[in-house]
Amino acid sequence: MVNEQEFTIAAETAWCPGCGNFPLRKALSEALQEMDLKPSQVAIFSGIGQAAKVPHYIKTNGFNGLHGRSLPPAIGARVGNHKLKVIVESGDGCTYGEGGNHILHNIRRNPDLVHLVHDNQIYGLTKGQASPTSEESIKTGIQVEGTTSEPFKPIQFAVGMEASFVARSFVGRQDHLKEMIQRAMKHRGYALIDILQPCVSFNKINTYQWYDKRVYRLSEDYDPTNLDEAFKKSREWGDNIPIGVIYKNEKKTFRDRLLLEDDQPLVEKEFESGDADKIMEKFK
Amino acid sequence: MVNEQEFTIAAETAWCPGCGNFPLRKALSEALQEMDLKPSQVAIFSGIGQAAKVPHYIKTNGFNGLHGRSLPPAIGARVGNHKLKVIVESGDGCTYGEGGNHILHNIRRNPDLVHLVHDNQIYGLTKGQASPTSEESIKTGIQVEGTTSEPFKPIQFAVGMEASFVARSFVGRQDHLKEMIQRAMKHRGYALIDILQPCVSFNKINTYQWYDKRVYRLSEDYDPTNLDEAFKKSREWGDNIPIGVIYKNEKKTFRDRLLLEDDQPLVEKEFESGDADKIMEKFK
Amino acid sequence: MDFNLLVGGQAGQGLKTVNSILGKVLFREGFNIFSSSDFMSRIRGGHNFMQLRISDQKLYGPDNEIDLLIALDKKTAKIHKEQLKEDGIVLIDGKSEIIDSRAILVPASVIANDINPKGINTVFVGATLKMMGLDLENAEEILPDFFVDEILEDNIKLLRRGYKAVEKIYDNLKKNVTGKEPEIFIDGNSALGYGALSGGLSFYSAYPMSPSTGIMNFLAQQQKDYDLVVEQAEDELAAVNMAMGGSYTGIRSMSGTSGGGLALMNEAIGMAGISEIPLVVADVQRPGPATGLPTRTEQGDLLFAVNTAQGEFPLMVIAPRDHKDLFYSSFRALNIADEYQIPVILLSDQFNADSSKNIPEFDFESLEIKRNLIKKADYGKKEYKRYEFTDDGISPRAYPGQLEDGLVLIDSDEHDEKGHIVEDGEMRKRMVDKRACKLEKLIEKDLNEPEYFGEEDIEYLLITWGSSYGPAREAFQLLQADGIKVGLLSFNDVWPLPKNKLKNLAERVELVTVEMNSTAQFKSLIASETLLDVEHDILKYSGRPFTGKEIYNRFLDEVIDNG
Amino acid sequence: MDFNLLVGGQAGQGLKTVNSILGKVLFREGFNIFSSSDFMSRIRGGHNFMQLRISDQKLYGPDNEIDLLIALDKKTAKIHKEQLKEDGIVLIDGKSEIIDSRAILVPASVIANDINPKGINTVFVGATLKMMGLDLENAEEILPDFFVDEILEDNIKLLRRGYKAVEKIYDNLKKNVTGKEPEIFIDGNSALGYGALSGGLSFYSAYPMSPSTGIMNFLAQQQKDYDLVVEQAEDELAAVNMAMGGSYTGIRSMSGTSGGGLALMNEAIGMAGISEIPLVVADVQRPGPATGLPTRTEQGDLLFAVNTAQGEFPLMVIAPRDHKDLFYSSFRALNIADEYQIPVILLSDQFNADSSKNIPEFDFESLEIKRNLIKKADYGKKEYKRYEFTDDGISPRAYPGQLEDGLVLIDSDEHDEKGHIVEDGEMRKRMVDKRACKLEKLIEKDLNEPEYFGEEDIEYLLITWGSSYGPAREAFQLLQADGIKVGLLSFNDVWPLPKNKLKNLAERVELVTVEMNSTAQFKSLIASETLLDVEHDILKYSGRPFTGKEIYNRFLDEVIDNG
Ligand SMILES: Cc1ncc(C[n+]2csc(CCOP(=O)(O)OP(=O)(O)O)c2C)c(N)n1
Ligand SMILES: Cc1ncc(C[n+]2csc(CCOP(=O)(O)OP(=O)(O)O)c2C)c(N)n1
Ligand code: SF4
Ligand code: SF4
Ligand SMILES: [Mg+2]
Ligand SMILES: [Mg+2]
Repeated sequence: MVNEQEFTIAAETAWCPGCGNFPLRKALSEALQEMDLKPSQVAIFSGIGQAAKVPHYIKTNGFNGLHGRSLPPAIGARVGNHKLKVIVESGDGCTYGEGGNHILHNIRRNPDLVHLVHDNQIYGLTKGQASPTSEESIKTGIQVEGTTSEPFKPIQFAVGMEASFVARSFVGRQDHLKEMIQRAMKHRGYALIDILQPCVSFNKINTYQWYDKRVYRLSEDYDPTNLDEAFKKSREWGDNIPIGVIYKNEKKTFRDRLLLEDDQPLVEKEFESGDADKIMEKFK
Repeated sequence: MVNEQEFTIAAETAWCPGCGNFPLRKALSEALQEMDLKPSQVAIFSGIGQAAKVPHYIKTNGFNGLHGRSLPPAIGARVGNHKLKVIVESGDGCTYGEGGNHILHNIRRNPDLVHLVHDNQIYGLTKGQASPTSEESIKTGIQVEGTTSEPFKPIQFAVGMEASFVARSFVGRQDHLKEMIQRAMKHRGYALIDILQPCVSFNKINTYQWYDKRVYRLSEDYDPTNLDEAFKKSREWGDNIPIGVIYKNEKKTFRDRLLLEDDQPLVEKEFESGDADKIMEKFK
Repeated sequence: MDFNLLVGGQAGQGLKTVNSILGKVLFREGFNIFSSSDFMSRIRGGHNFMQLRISDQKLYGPDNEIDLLIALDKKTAKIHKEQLKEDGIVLIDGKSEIIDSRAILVPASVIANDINPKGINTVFVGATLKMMGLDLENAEEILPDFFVDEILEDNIKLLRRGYKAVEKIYDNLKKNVTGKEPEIFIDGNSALGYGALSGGLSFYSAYPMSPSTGIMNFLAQQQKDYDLVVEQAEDELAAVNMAMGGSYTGIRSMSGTSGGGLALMNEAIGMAGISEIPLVVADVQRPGPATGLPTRTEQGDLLFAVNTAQGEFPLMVIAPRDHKDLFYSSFRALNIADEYQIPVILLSDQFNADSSKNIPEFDFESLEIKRNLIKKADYGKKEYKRYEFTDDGISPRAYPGQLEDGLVLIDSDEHDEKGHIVEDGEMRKRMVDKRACKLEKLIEKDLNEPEYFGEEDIEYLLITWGSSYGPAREAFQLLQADGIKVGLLSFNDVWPLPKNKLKNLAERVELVTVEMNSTAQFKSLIASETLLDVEHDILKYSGRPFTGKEIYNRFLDEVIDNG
Repeated sequence: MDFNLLVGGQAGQGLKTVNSILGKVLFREGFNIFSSSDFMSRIRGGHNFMQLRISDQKLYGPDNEIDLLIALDKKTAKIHKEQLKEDGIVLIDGKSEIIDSRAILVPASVIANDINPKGINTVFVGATLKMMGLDLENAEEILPDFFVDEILEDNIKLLRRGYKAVEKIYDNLKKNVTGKEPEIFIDGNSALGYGALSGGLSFYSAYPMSPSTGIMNFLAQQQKDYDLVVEQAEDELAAVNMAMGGSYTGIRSMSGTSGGGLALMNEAIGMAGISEIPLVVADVQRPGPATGLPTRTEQGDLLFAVNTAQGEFPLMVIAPRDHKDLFYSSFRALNIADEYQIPVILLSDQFNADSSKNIPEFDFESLEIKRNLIKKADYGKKEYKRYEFTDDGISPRAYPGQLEDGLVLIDSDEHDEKGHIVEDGEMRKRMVDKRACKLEKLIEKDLNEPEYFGEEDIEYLLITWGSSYGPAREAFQLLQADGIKVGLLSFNDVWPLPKNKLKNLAERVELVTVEMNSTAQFKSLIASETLLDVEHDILKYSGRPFTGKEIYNRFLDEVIDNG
C-alpha cells in the first residue's frame, strides 16, 4: 500500500451531505492509490455539473472544462502525452446529453482512457431537471408530467456500439466500484463505467435504497466477450440491475492508428523551425 | 395514380452525373406520388451537404437548414403542425457526424417522421474526406493512411438503441427503396432508413458495383420485431449486406407525450393576449 | 422609510422559502418591495442570502445596509455583521453563541425539534413577522403554496410558535397606501416568460442553464392551461434549431439560455437572419467567459450579442431594464421578430432574473399581437415566393400547408426569391440589401429611444442599458437631492442603437456609463455608433449587483472629484 | 507587362489541374504570378474558373480584363466574353461553334479521344504554353506531381499534342529577372498551415469546412515526416476542445474552420480565455451568415471574431494580409498564444486561402519558437500554482506530469490561483484584472502597428485589414500614378487595435476603409477604439474579390467626386 490518502484533498466540497459523489470519490482515490500511481501521473477531465467538480476534490492534474465537453480535451491529452493516465469523469447530463456526440464518436475512436459517468439520473447542479437517463415517470419543474422521451440506456447503447469495455457499478458497492475502476484502468482502450450515484437532493425515485434493492453482481461464469449475450444483459433494468463488466472487446486504439514514429510523448519532443524548411521544395 | 411528376422539379441540380442522389430522389418522389399526397402537405428538412440539397430538387415545402441540424427543426415542425408529413433527409456526415447528438436523442423522443440518410460513406460536398461511415481503409487527403476510428454502423446503432423503425435500402434497388419509404411513411414514430448511395466522385470503394454485388433482401420470414435477432442482423456487413426493415417496434411517440388538449395543429389555434391575464393571480 | 432585511444561511436550509413567504406577505401588506438573492452554485451548504428591502417610496434595487439580519446559521451573522446599521438587529437561533450584542434569539431549532426538525426556517418567518409588527393572516393564507399537505399543518404550527417567541420591535414601518393601482409581485424570469406567453408563444425549447432556467420553469407550468409546448432539448444546438422549425411552420417559438448557451446558438441565429425566420432568444447573462460564475450577475454579453454569428444580417437586441419591462419586452420581441422576420435577442441578466419587485398589474388591453402572416385569400393562383423582393424588404410570409399550391422553401445558403440556392454575385448583393432594408424600417418605425429622467439643464448624464437602470435610478435621485445637475438615460433597445436622444443630450454634458462589466462595452458601442466620447464609466464586475448608494459614491469619487 | 489568363469550365473538368500546372510552369519561367479561383459549391458541372495573372512587376491581386481566355466549355466563352480585352484571344475546343471572332481552335477533344478521353484539360495546357512561347521542359517535369503512373504517359502525350496543335502568339511576355531572391509559389491555406508547422505545431484538430479545409489537407500530408497529429473531429465542438486538451498537456495545438464553425467554437475560445490555455484558431472567412456562399470570399466575421464568446477575456485577432504574412502570422500566433496564454484567432478568407502567389522563400533563420513553459529546475519544492498572481498577469505555465510534485489544475469557472472554483467577488475581480493585464502587456510589447505605404504628404488614406490589402495596394499605385496624394495603411493585427500610426496619419487626411463586407465593420472598430470618423468606405459583398482597378475606379467615383 502506498502513502495513505495520496489522492485525497481535505478541502470542503460543494456537494450535499449524503451525496453519492462522496463514495464515488472515495473508491476512485483508493483505486488509484492501490495502483501505485502518483498524483502527477494522472489527469482527470471533466465537464460541468456537480459530478464534474471532481477534479477539485481529488489530488491529480485536472481539466474542469465546459459542459458536455469532457471527452474531447482528453483526446487532445492522449495526443500530447500518452504516458499520462487519463480519466474522464462527468455527470449523466453532461456526458449523455450535451456531450452525446462525443461519446458516440469516441467509442469509434477507442482512445485508451477510463470514462466514469456519475449517473444520478438527474441534472443536479441546475436543480433537478430530467437528465437523459431519468425515468420516464419523473416529475420535475420542467417535466411536469414526466419526460417527453424514453430514458437513454447507457449500457445498452455502449454495448450496441461495441465499445471496448462497458461496465456498470454502484457507489453503494465500494469494493465492486473500486475493482471496476482498476479493471478499466488496466484495460487497453476506451473503458466506460456507468456508475449509479444517488442524488439525495433531487432524485426521489432512484435512491440508495432503490438501487440497493435492485443491483446484483454478474455471476462468475458470465462471459463479457459474447456480444449477443452482452446485448441481452445490457437491457436488464428495473427489478434487477446487473453490475460488473457487461462487455469487453480488445481492439485497435486511437493511438495505434496515428502515424507517429515512436513512443516518446509529443510533449517531450524537440523541434526546430528549420526542420520544416524542406517542405519549401514542394512549392518551387 | 395521381398526376404524374407532381413532386418533380425540372431545374438543373448541382449533383454529379451518375450520382446516387438521382435514383434516390426518383424513388422518393414516386413514393410520395403513389401515396396520394400533395406537395404542400409534405415538408422536407435537411442540413448541409450534397444530399442536403434535396429540398431544392423536389417539389415540397423545404427547410434547408444548417450542417448537422436537420432533425431539430423537424421536431419544431412536429410541434407546430403535426398534420404536415415530415421527412428529414441529409448525408451521412451531416446526420451521423455533426448531427450525432440529435439522432441519439430523437430515437428516444420518437417523433413521427421519416428520416432518410443518403449514406455515401463520404463527405461529398467538402470534396471527399472520410465520413463516420467510411471504411477504415479509405485514403483521402486528410485520412492519408485510413481513418483513426472504426466506422460508425448506423443500423447496428439504431437497433442497439431500439429505434422504432430501422431499415436499410440501396438506390440501385428502386422498388425496394420506394417500398421502404412508403412503409416508413406509414409507420407511426421515428423511422430511419439508411440508404446506400454511391458517390461516383469521391468514394472509389463503395461503388454501385460494390453494393450491387453485396446487398440482398431480407427473407420473407425474417421477423423485424425480434430485437435480439435484429441486433445480429444489424451487424451483417461486408460480403453480404441485408436490405429491408431490420427492426420495428411501435411505441409512444413524442406527440403522445405532449400535454396538448386536442388534435388541432397549434398553428391553427387562435390566441388572445387577454387569455393569459389570469396567471397574474399567482403573483398577488 | 427604507427598511432592509437580509436572510442568510446555507443552501438547502429553505432560505428561498423564507424569502418568498416574507416577500409575499410584505407585498400584500402594502409595502413597496425589492427582493434580490445571492446564491452559490451548489445545492447544499456554503453561504447564500437574500435581501428584502421595503419602503413607502418606489424601490429600484437592493441596498447593502441592513436593518434586520436573519441568520439561519452562524456564518451568516459573521459574514454580514459589517453591513449591519448602527441600530440594526440580528435574529439568530437560540442555541447559537451570541456573536453580536445586537442579537435577538429565537429558539428556532428547539421549536422545530418539537414539531418538525426541517422547519427551522418557518419559525424564523413567524418571528420576523412579529418583530415587524405584522399579523399572521397573510402568511397563513400563503403557506399552502409552499408546503404540501403532509407538512402544512406542521408549518402553520412552526410559524405560530415563531411568532410567539419574540416581541414586536419595529413600529414605524410605513406602507405605500396612497392611490395605489393594483399590483403584482413578480420575479424577472417569470415576467419575461409571461410576456412571451401573452404574445401567443406556442413553443419554448431550451436546455437548462442558470440563470435562465426560471423562464422555462414558468412556461412549463403553464402547459396544462395553454396551447404551449415546452421541450427540454438535448443541447442548445437542438433547442434553437427546434425553435426555428416551429417558427417555420408558423407558430411563435422561442428559446432561452445564458451566455454559454448563446455561444452554441450563434450559427442558428445567423441562419434566422439569412433565412428570415422569426426567432426570439433570451440570453440571461451571468459572468463569463465559459462557465464563469454560474449564479451571479454581469452585463458582459452585450457586444457578443450585438455581433452574434459570422456574417451580416439584421438583428435586434433588447435589454429590458426592469420587471415591467421584461414582460413588455418579450411580448414586443415576438411582434418584432414576426413583423421583420428577424432574430431578436432579449438580453436579461441574473440580477433581473432572480430579483422580485412589486409592479403595476400588466395591461393586457394594450397588447396587440401582430403576426404578419399572409392572408390565404390573397393567394389564389398567384405564385408564392418566400423571399419576394418588396419595397421594404419584408416578404409575404406563409407557412407550409397554408396555401394549397404555394410551397414554402427556406434556405441557410444565399438564395433567390423562391428560396433556391444561388451563387451569383448580383443576387447575393440584392439579398443582402433586402435584409438590411428591413432593419432600416425597424429603426424608423419600431425602435424605442431610451427613457430620460431629469431636468433640461444638466451637467452630467448617467447612461445605463438593461438592468443597471435600477440602481442607477436610485443613485440619480441621491445625486439630484444633493443638488447635482444630473440626468439619467436608460436604454432598453440597444441594437440597433437609438441615437437621437443621446446625441441631443450629449452636446452639453459629461457622459458616464454605468455598466456591470469590466470593459465598458456600452461605451464602445456608443463610440462606434455615434463617435461620442463617453468620459467616464462606472463599472462593476465582481458578479454582485450595484446598489444605488454605491453608484452614488463612486460618482462623487470618480466623476466629480476627477472631473 | 501585365498578362491575364482565365481558364474556365465545369467542375470536374480538371480545371484545377490546368491552373496548377500552368501556374507552376509560369512561376518557374520567372514571371511574377497571382493565381486566384472562382469555384461553385458543387463537384461537377456548373461554371468554375481560375485566373492566372503574370507580370514582370510585383502583383497583389487579380485582374478582370482578360488577355487569354481558355474555355474548356462553351459556357465559359459566353460568360467571360465581356471581360476580354480588345486584343484578347479565346482558346477553345475545335469541335465548338466559334462564338467569337477572336477564337483560336484547338482540337482538344479529338486529341483526347485518341489518347485518353479524360485528358482534354492537358491538351489545353500544351496549347497554352505554345501560344505563350514557352517550351515544355518545366511542364513535363511537373506532370508526375499531378498524374499517377498509369496515366502519366498519356498526359505527356496529350501535352505534346496540344503543344503542336497551335502556334506561338505572344512574344512580349516579360519575366521578372533582375536581382530576384529565391522564391516559392504557394497558396494561402498552405502558407498558413506551413507557418504553424514551422512553429512546432503538434496537433491540428478540425472538422472539414470550406474554405478552410486546405489547411488541414496541407498539415495531414506532413504527418509522415513530422511529429504531428491531424485529427478530423466529429464536429467543431470536439475539434476545438481537443485542441485545448492538447495544449493543456503542453503541445502546440490548433484548430481551423470557417465562420459557421467558429460559431460553434466560441464557448471554447472563451474558455481558453478564462482558463488561460494557449489556443490558435484559424477562421477562413466566407460570405455568411449561416451557410451563405460556401466557396466565395468575404470579410464579414471581423466583429464576430473580435467579440467572440460571452463575457470578457484577453484575445488577439490577426488578419494576415497576404501569402507571406499568412505564414509568418500563424507562426507568430502560436508564439503569442503561448507567451500570453490566450486564444488567438487568425482571420483569413477564401480570397487569401485559394489564391497562389510567388513570394520570397521563408526565412527560417528569423523564426524563434518561444514556449514560455516553466523550467523544471526552478520548481524544487516550491508549490506550483497554475494561476499564480504576477506583475504582468502571466503565470508560470507547467504541463501535467512535468513536475513530480506539482499538479496542473485548470478551470472554466472563475477560480483562485490554484485553479479551484471560487465564488467570491474580490477574487473574481482580481482574476479579471490579471487577465486584462496580459493584454496590456501584449499591446505594449507585441502588437504590430499597420504597415504604411505612401509619402508623408497625403490627402487621402486608404485603410485595409487582412486580404483587402492586395487589391488596395494595386489601387494605391494606380492612384499615385494619377498624382493623387494617397497613402495606404494595411492592418494585420486587428485586435487589440493598434492605434498610433492611424491616429498620427488621420489628423490631416480623409479616411477611406476598403472592406469586403456590407457594413464597414473595420470602420466601426476604428470608431469605437479611436473615435476617428472614417468618411468613406469602399465595400464589396458579392462574394467576389476586389480588383485593384475596381477600387481605383470606385475611389475616383465615390471618394474624389463625392469628396
Ligand atoms: C453550454 C451549457 N449549457 C448548460 C449549462 C448548465 N448546466 C450546468 S451543469 C448542467 C447539468 C448537470 O447535470 P449532470 O451532468 O447530470 O451533472 P450533476 O450535476 O447531476 O452531477 C447544466 C445543464 C452549462 N453550464 N453550459
Ligand atoms: C458548421 C459546419 N461545419 C462544416 C460545414 C462544411 N460541410 C458542409 S457539407 C459537409 C459534409 C457533407 O457530407 P455529408 O453530410 O455526408 O453529405 P454529402 O455531401 O456526402 O451528400 C461539411 C463538412 C458546414 N457547412 N457547417
Ligand atoms: S444535488 Fe444531488 S448530485 Fe449534486 S451534490 Fe447534491 S445530492 Fe449530489
Ligand atoms: S460528390 Fe458524390 S454525392 Fe455529391 S453529387 Fe457528386 S457523386 Fe453525388
Ligand atoms: Mg446528473
Ligand atoms: Mg456523405
